[in-house]
Amino acid sequence: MLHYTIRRLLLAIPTLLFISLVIFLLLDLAPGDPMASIPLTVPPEVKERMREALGLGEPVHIRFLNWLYQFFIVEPQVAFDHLFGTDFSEGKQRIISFQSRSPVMSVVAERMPQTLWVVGLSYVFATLIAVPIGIISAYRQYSWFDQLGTFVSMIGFSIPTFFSGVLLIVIFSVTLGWFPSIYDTTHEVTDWSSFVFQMKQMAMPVFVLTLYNAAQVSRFMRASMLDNLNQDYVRTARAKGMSEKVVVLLHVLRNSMIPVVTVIALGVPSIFGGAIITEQVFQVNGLGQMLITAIYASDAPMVQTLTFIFAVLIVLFNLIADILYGILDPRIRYD
Amino acid sequence: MADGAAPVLNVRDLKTVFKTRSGSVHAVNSVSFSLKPGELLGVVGESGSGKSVTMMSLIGLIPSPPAQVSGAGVDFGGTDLLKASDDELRKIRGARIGFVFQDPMTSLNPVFTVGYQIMEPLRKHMKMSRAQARGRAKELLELVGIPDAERRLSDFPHQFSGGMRQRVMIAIALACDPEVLIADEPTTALDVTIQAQILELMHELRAKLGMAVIWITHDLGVIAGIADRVLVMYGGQIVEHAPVRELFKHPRHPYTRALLKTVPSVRGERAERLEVIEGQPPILRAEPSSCSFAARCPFAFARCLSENPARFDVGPGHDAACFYDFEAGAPRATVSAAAVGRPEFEGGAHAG
Amino acid sequence: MLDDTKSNKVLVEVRDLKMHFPIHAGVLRKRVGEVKAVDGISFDIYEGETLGLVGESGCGKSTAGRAILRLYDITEGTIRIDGVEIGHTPQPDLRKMRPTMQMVFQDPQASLNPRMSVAAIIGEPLDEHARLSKAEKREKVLSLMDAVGLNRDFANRYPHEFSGGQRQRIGIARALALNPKFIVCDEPIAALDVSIQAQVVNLLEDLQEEFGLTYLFISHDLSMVRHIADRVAVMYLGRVVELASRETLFADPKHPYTQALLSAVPEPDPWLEEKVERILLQGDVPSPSNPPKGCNFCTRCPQVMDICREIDPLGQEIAPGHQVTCHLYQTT
Amino acid sequence: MSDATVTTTVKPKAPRNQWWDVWDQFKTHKGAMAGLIFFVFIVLAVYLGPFLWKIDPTYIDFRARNQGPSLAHPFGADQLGRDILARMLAGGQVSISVGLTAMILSLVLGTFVGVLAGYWKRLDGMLMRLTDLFLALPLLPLLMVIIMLFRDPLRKMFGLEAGIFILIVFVIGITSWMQTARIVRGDVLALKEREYVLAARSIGTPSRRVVLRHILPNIMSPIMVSATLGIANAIITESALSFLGLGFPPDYPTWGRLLFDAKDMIQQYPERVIWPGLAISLTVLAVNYIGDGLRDALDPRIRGR
Amino acid sequence: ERGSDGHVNIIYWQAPSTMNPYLSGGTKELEVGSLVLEPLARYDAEGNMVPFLAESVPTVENGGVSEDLMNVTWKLKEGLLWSDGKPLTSEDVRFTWEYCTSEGGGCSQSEKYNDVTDVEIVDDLTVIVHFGVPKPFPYGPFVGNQAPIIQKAQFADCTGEAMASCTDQNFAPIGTGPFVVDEFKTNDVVSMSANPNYRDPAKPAFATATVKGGGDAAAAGRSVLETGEFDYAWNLQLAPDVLADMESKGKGKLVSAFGTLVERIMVNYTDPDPALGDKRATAAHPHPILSDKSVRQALSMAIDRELLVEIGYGAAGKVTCNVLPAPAIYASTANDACMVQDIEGAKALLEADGWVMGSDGIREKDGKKLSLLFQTSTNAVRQDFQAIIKQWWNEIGVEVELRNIDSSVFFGGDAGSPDTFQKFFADVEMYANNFDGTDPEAYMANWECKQAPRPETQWQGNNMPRYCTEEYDALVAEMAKTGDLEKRAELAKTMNDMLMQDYAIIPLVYRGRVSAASNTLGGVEINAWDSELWNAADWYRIKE
Ligand SMILES: Nc1ncnc2c1ncn2[C@@H]1O[C@H](COP(=O)(O)OP(=O)(O)OP(=O)(O)O)[C@@H](O)[C@H]1O
Ligand SMILES: Nc1ncnc2c1ncn2[C@@H]1O[C@H](COP(=O)(O)OP(=O)(O)OP(=O)(O)O)[C@@H](O)[C@H]1O
Ligand SMILES: [Mg+2]
Ligand SMILES: [Mg+2]
Ligand code: NI
Repeated sequence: MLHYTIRRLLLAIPTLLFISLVIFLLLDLAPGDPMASIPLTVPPEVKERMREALGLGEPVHIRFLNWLYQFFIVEPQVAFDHLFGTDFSEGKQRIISFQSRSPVMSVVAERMPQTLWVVGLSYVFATLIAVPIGIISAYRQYSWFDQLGTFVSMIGFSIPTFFSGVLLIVIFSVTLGWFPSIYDTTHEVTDWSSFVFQMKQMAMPVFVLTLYNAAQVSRFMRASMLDNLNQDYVRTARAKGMSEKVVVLLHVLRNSMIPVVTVIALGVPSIFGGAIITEQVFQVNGLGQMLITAIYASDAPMVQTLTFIFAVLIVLFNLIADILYGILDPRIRYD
Repeated sequence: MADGAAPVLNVRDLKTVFKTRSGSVHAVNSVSFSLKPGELLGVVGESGSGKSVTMMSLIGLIPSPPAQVSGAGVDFGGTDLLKASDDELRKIRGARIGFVFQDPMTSLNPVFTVGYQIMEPLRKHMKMSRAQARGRAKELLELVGIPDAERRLSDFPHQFSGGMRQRVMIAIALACDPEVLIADEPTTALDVTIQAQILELMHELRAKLGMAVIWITHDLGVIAGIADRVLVMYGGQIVEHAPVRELFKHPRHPYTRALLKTVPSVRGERAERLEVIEGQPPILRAEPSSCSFAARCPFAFARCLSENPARFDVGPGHDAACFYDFEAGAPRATVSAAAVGRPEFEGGAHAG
Repeated sequence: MLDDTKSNKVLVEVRDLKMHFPIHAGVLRKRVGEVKAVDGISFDIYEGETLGLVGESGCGKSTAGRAILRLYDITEGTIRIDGVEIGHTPQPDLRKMRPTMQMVFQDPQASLNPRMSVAAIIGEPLDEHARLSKAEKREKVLSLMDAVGLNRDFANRYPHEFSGGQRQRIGIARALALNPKFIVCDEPIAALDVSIQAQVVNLLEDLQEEFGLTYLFISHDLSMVRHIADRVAVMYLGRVVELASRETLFADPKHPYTQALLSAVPEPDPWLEEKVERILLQGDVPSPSNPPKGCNFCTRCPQVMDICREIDPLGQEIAPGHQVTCHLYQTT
Repeated sequence: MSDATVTTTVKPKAPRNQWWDVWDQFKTHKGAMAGLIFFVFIVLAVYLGPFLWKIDPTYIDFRARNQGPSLAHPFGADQLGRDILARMLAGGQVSISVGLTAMILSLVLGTFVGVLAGYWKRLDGMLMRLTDLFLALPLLPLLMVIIMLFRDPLRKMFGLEAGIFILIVFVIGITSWMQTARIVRGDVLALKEREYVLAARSIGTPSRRVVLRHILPNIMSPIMVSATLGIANAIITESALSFLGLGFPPDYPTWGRLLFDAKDMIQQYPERVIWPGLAISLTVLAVNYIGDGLRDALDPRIRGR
Repeated sequence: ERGSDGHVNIIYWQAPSTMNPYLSGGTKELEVGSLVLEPLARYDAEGNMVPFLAESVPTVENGGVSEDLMNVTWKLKEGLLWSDGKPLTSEDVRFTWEYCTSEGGGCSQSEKYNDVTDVEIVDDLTVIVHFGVPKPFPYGPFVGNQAPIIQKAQFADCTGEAMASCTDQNFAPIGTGPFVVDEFKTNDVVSMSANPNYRDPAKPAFATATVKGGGDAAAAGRSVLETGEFDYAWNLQLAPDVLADMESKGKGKLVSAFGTLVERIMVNYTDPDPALGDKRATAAHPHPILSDKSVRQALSMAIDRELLVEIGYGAAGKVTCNVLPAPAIYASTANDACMVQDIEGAKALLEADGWVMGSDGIREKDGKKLSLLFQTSTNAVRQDFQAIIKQWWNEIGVEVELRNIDSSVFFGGDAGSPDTFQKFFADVEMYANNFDGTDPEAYMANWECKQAPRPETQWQGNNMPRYCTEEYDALVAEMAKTGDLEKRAELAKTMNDMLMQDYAIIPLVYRGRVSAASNTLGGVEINAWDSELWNAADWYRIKE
């Protein structure tokens, strides 16, 4: 297993380098200009000078190598300095966003909390809801509960969040006034009432995302449970006199979770990628919103760095999913 | 051994019907038999004849729906298993009746260690502590002949060979010293050399623990070596019942006779050509109104097609559900003999 | 089966066949060892005869069968079928050899594509190798179904609609479609019910008689092998330990493993059964990736000698047509 | 299924077209039939509807602006006075054609990659890394690049609408195949070890035909699931594309676009959101049930029951 | 009293990415920055200049501007303090100029300091700005929200290439305005509190303020007008009926103001045919159809501007026939005929010019079809306009294909993209433009010949129609030399009329800004000439 992990990690390096190159070239090729949001009243020469100040005058390969250096050498040094108070990164150029002229990584760090709170929590909820729903749907296959589950998850898939989100706002914020329509990212939880407020402002975005994710996970859970409920070892467990609860929730569930856990693990990178549309609708302004504004603003360093981090997570969680599979299922042995 | 003692298990008129989308399947039809303490009852019959369903029905292991189990009663030590609540059944399963399933490859849960799976019934039924259960599990593994038991407790099923897994299954079934062990084709998936080991083990254990065993198989060779009495099933019914030697010597049902002929042997005479039973087994769409073997039976006559034969006494402890009297070499007289569902058959020489 | 179908012409000649599956491990997936599934076996099969191949599960019977048909790329050795050496022919070139050699598989359910109708399954080899019109093809398929005793009306059915015996007939019809000379039957009856086993075995015998087929009959059911085979090879851990004619082998097994194997077969006769002397083997089969030093069987052999743990015995002909690989009979 | 059912009635001799069996089985699936009827209804409505309901979907009638449902405009009129019924019909044509073709393209692509990766071990690592790459690529810039590079050439070759149609279908297809590829690969890995694949090889069937004949038909079920999800995805993505100006011209109605345009007026004119929303959801639901039914019907093991 | 009114909540649906107006010229950054940084003088809501940090606005009359128009003297108010307590001095003013013009910094407002040769420090409170050429309108440097004063002490190390890496400074500049930045989350939210050293001890009334960003205009409007979560929402470009409906909820009101922004259609004088390769859309090939003036005129005549205003902007739009609609002294009335739609007239005009109706309803002349590609940026109102205009043009026999392009591409200067508005690879395109402050000189110079984007200039330049006449160029040159306001107005009007009567530009709507303020927010005075938040110091909470 260790060998396997090391081998996969080593293999990941060229893969990721290649991915980063492709992303870089893609962004370079993409139309769009970081100066697009500058008013038309600013003359073109000035814009040209601004562009040069961003380093866009350099040839592509220099910019790419520069980015690689900054991402793999400078940024880790900065993080190290930050942790241990050293000063290795002194005077070195970090990756700077075109839009805000601030280091990309510090923006990422700033956005992390709300992304994790909203997108991450909804993912956790989705999993927590989807698993029991999947279990019940499978255990009572073709019952009304199961049928309803199918229907709701199909609806969950097919209605875009830009629509369901707005609908929720209109109902719960405008008409009923229960929840705020705009997420306050500066809010800090200090006491009970601020906690209640935090819950309120999270309610709608978390709900929308939970519905969407839960729909998928519950489908997988159901299928996997159905596969396992008919296995011979279930009968063995019953023959041992185990109660139904133990049989379903211990024996069957543990086996059914193997594929589902990998599905869940593979979905984790998307948390960090943010839920772009939902974040926008509720103004959560997490990583997803940042990515989309960066794309619209042609903020190449930001997009490059974010998508690369995302790629790292994808590769990493693919690996984690595979390893988890091996750990959860003792039959699978890598090497 | 134990002749005349009160039976530990007495099954009367057991029926199991599967309600499926395309109609019902009458898998078990009025099966009655009894099991005495310490004896080994062999059950043979073609694939699909209802052997497994019968045994699983009696202790409520058949999923319902689609199955519906009914009957006059399954008496186990004073409890009627058919009327028992789920909780009562759970107290009996694993504790007083052990079950070994056909396929050792899939009957163990792949994600739990073997030790855990053996300890599970111990902790539940015998309320043992973890340490006690572990000690007992180790004993059990040693009992079924797995070397280095202590270490192997923490192995997973896939780390065992097929024969060892089947031994683990047996260890689980034996964990709580059951009164009855039901073994559903426990050696079918195994090699002959391993099968021989397990049969040997069974012999020793029965001598040591003195429990009653129901042994399902379709291998007549195994039956010959191990059973005291034999039930032959066909089409969801018991078509013949006899002490083992009696059965081999005087098979009184055409199916049994055909079955005995089809099996080649490594030691006896080598037949130039194997006997076959022509035709197909019946589809059990409804309760049988005729002899289910009639379509394939060389002795069949008109009555066979209009009436389902009851089990006629044909000898001491020997009965067969056939209208043809092989002793006489002619169809039976119209008197229908012993009613189906007789509680008790006497006799039963044993081969051990 | 009639003895006169036998001839002295060797149809299949296997020499020193080795099939090792590599095991890779480590960070760089280096090859660290191999599963010696088949480790140097040699035998001949005469035209029109049936060679039985028996042995414990996992001893390499299936691998041997598949390797002979070149479903694997073999590690070493030569295979000559009908005079053509195919041991190292590349796969695409083998295609035109395929009609001569066919296979019947162990599990009739698993070896039939559940989504193809019977006609399509039996017709597949014809699609691949014969140029027939639609009508000709259909006629051929139907006649094959007749040959294996399947009702013509079943042509449009799907495998799951058949009983195990019937499914195995489909598999046999598929193997027969191209008029092969040599068929490897890889445990064709293991998955079947006893009463159906007999049907299939009879069918195989009838077909052998009718078409002059040659079989390699792999099985671990010794009683069936005794019934069908002319000669029998016993395998243990990738090696052939004994090879003899049926009568010799069953009457007078020489190798301790053969003896144990035969004694373990249960007897469907309580009186005989009581008299059988069982040789109970202890322990499990060693792993083929790490076979013991010396004789493969030395770890379980009841008659093990010191030499067995040191030196690998060679195959020897102790009587005409009776080969044994055991130090007990080593004469040199 | 056990041996027991074998001696049921013997079927008529004439070799009946297999598709009739499929259809017979399909008919027994209630959800699938309902889905099919609805889907056929929608398709007929959007393709034949414009012949009956002759209002031009882009015709602006200022007097009808923001009108509610009336005889002249059964679904009402939008903020420019265009007839919503006509727009729904025209939009449906685009959405359904785009949804179907893009879904098919993505399925074909995903299945192709998945089969290659699963069946040929040598290609596996490379193709799966490619899949990772596509998963990681930022979609929007990718779309912009594709559209920038290919819009004009395609337009020239196929004309305005066909060109953009091809482009959109291509774009959606190329960015949504990864999921299918992974699922298919997993299944192929398992399937290729099946004995019937070995049997086919022993006959001498070349790999290409082994894949076509034995592997593909047996991965129908995951493909069907991907198909239903794919169609929803394609309809929604198309709307996002045209909203970004990357798709059809702005006056060209599609369901997704109608939904998007109307979402700001959800309070004032809720019906304008409901129509396209309902149309998309019901179509997806219908396709889902059809997929379910088809999967069952194509599986002879279930068909026999 | 300062800080007595608690908290004010402002929403900018386009979130500010920095607080330093010299690093981003975007409206959102400039406006939010104006809460902290202040210039010497600003424009008020009427477009008049009012002194902020300066004692008074220097003019020729009061001697602040030299007669030769070459230098301007500014005097700072006395006793001004930065929010950190340091005094504001002429050093800071001079530094601001140095900062923006330092080499390699890419200052986005450097054009404001064009022709400044020196900023001379006379004493602590007096500076003289020297120009290299006579400046008839010398209010570029240090005036308006694009050119506020920054603190030398804070930014001293941030000039030139270091400009970008001074993140802390850029995110929390020390200023003289009513608020101080407490926390800046880029593209998300700015938290501010009252400046303790603000010059008016009673202001600002609010103790704290947040500016939230993100989402879209509809959500922003909703949060002020419908749920009342926010006090002020900026730039609500939404359909008029949606806005009206929101306003009717009674939580807030819409406020609007008109600057110089005109939504217009640019007519391409050059041929955008892709077959022309790199001569595409350059003066080398005149446009096959649109070179014909009667076609351009017919296109303009077919448009009902009144209706466009009603559908797209409501109270935030006015019909206009000029590309230079304001200030009042520059507004021409010579072209008002366009106010009324004249479809029949347009048809007749085309007919007369030989464009005959083909069988497919499209006019033709000499085998050329009257068929146009009409592009604009992606934006709901623009797409509605496209659809409507298409219909009108269809009526007069013009075939129209529509295309919308994402604004980051359309307005970006990426020379690699074919879809920028400068490249103009289409026949007509629609967008809005305005000019800074109140002086139109630079704006009107946009349509000089040399301003035409072409490959040699990397497609930069503001003359999208590629309009090119000697007369026009001469007028531009003349205006650069004229100091007298009356004469300047005359020249500007002439130029405007020339463009209009050549139909090089088809003006559609004179657009105002619309924002929404909560009913409880007092003191809001929306300003189209400067930052909308220009008087945030005067805002207060209305108590019920
Ligand atoms: N869940 C079920 N639904 C419908 N029919 C069933 C079900 N389970 C079993 N049957 C049917 O019940 C009959 C008896 O099955 P059973 O498994 O008892 O046979 P068996 O004698 O144990 O055969 P084998 O030797 O193959 O194990 C068969 O015809 C089978 O098809
Ligand atoms: N593709 C493979 N890769 C690695 N090892 C293999 C492979 N195929 C078979 N083996 C190993 O080779 C050995 C022989 O296998 P084989 O299937 O030939 O046995 P067998 O005699 O046919 O057994 P059975 O009676 O169970 O069918 C086994 O240990 C098996 O694990
Ligand atoms: Mg069974
Ligand atoms: Mg095998
Ligand atoms: Ni006894």
